[in-house]
Amino acid sequence: MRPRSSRRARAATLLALGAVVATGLHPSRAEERPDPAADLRAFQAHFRDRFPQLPIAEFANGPYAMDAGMRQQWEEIMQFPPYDFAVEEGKQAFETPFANGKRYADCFPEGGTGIRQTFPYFDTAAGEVVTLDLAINRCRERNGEKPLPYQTGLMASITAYMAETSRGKPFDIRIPDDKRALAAYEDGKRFFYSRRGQLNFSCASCHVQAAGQRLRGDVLAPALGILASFPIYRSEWGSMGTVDRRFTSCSAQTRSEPFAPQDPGYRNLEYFLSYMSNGVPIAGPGTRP
Amino acid sequence: MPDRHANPDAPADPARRAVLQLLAAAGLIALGTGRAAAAVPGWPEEAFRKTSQADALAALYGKPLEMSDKVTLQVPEIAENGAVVPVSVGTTLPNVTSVTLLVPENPNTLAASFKFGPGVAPAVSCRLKMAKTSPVIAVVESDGRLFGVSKEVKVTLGGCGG
Amino acid sequence: MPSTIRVRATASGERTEVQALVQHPMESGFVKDSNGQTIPPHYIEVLTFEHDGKVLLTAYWGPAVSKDPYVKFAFAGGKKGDELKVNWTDNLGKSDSLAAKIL
Amino acid sequence: MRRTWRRCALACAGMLLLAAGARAATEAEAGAALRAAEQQQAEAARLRNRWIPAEAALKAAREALRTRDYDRATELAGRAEALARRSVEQAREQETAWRDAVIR
Repeated sequence: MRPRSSRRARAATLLALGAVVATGLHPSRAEERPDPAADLRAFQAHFRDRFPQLPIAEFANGPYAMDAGMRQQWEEIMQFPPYDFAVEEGKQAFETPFANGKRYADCFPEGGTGIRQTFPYFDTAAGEVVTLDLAINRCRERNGEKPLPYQTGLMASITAYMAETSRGKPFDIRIPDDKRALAAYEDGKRFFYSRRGQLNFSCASCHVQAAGQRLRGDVLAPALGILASFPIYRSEWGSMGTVDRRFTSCSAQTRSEPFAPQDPGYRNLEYFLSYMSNGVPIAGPGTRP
Repeated sequence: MPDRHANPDAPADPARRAVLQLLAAAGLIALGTGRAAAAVPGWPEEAFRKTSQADALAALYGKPLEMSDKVTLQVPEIAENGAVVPVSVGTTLPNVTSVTLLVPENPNTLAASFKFGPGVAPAVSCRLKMAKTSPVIAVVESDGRLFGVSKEVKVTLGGCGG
Repeated sequence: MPSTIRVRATASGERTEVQALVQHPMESGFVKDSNGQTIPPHYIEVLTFEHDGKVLLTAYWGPAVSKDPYVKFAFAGGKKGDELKVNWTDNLGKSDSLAAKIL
Repeated sequence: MRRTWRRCALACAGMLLLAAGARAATEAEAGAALRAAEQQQAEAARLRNRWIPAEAALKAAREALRTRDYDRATELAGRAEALARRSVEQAREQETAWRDAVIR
């Protein structure tokens, strides 16, 4: 395994070197001004062209929109989805007051119902991207509660419940006209397209170039709409997982040391990916193989 | 009421790990000498221990199996994940008293067996684990005789997609 | 604490369709944890559904049934509002039960 | 079975060679190799692009040094350094190369 992968990495390194030379010939590219709206149009047009028969809402269903055999198994599983327990636990936690008598509902607009599609957002006061998961923990801390671990457990259950109240609402991510917001967006975009780890893969290698194809036993989900079903119950995990859990495992699969959950790098990536999916309706919580 | 299931992803605390280790040791002994704890009454312990289809069926029913196109088995051609393979069995045969599912390539062949009371439609669905590519065999007991059908399910290495 | 059992039983005409999901690890005893320790087998052995004092379905399960197991079947004779009793017992002697209404 | 034998034979031959000719690494050499690897890995960390196998080799090298297995520590540190170096190269290339992958 090792010699093969290092050979692959070396070959890729050579390729990447070639790319550096190529970029050198177009210095203008490196200094482009971020234009999220233009990026979004190109991104969605790419997937529309690749999968012309697929309505945009279907992109929320990832591999199940790509493969008939997988879709059938999914439909069987959705007859009684394994995330039901998490939604129930999340609803209960969401409705239970904190020790100080306040609730999650007090921390969010609309009492926290039907708002999943607006996360992450750029907090212009703090100058940073705020994901739903981060907002939940900040809500807890403001009310004297300990923050929850980010990858699974109660955090997944609460976000599962909040996603369920937002089903069908299209992603509605905004990028304010703020230099820091644009920088965060651009940082997420850079991460998405950068090759990382010993296997020399970027997010785009799997979820743009190879979207819809089989990689070992799995069908790769297209990047468009990929976060619309989160959090997810993955058969492979046998439990629920948040966006952080997915990013962490993606990093590890390319043999790149994952960032800590809610690292600004991951938050910016989520910001970019969610913005690219504007218009894809929330379908979370979801199930995945 | 059982304990809330511990999260497998969370690091076990030392006390819990010690208990797990103790249980693991007990489990190893149980593997060698038979089960440490008594099975739930009625649970076909011997059949569940068998590693071949013929032995499991012999322990469970003690009668021969014939293949029949009157038994329908719905399984995926390629399992999206070996941990969760949806399986549905149905039949047009009369007086069905039980349905049994076998996965010959699993460490223990017998996966599940369902006993039907009167008035229950002769069909059942559940989700099974499959260690690797294997036939899935559905056996229907009808009028005291055994009828079966077999279908292969491919289990590929997962761990990347989603 | 919420129940480990979720049941959906719906009557339409003569036929009542039952679906159940149980929260249970269904450990096979063949899996190792992150410390390399074998996770001991822990699985439901028997699951029963009762209606009107009669056992409808008895499931005998082993380690090859998936985590958080699911089962679906149908029977004749159930009416909306009837009670359906579900009970499971695992290899460690734990158990749980639930009485659900047919919808 | 046959592969196991072959591997065993190779290992034996290797040990003989070591015993006959190769000089064992000293503590100072192992320490130097480890510092070189740590330096590369620190640069990878600064570029936020550490590789899992580099980190694993580094950890194993530290452990070998602690148990005074200097040959092993030197070898592992060398491997860690090479991997960390490639991760640094990758990060520097990607600083500009990623733009070519952007959907336009």
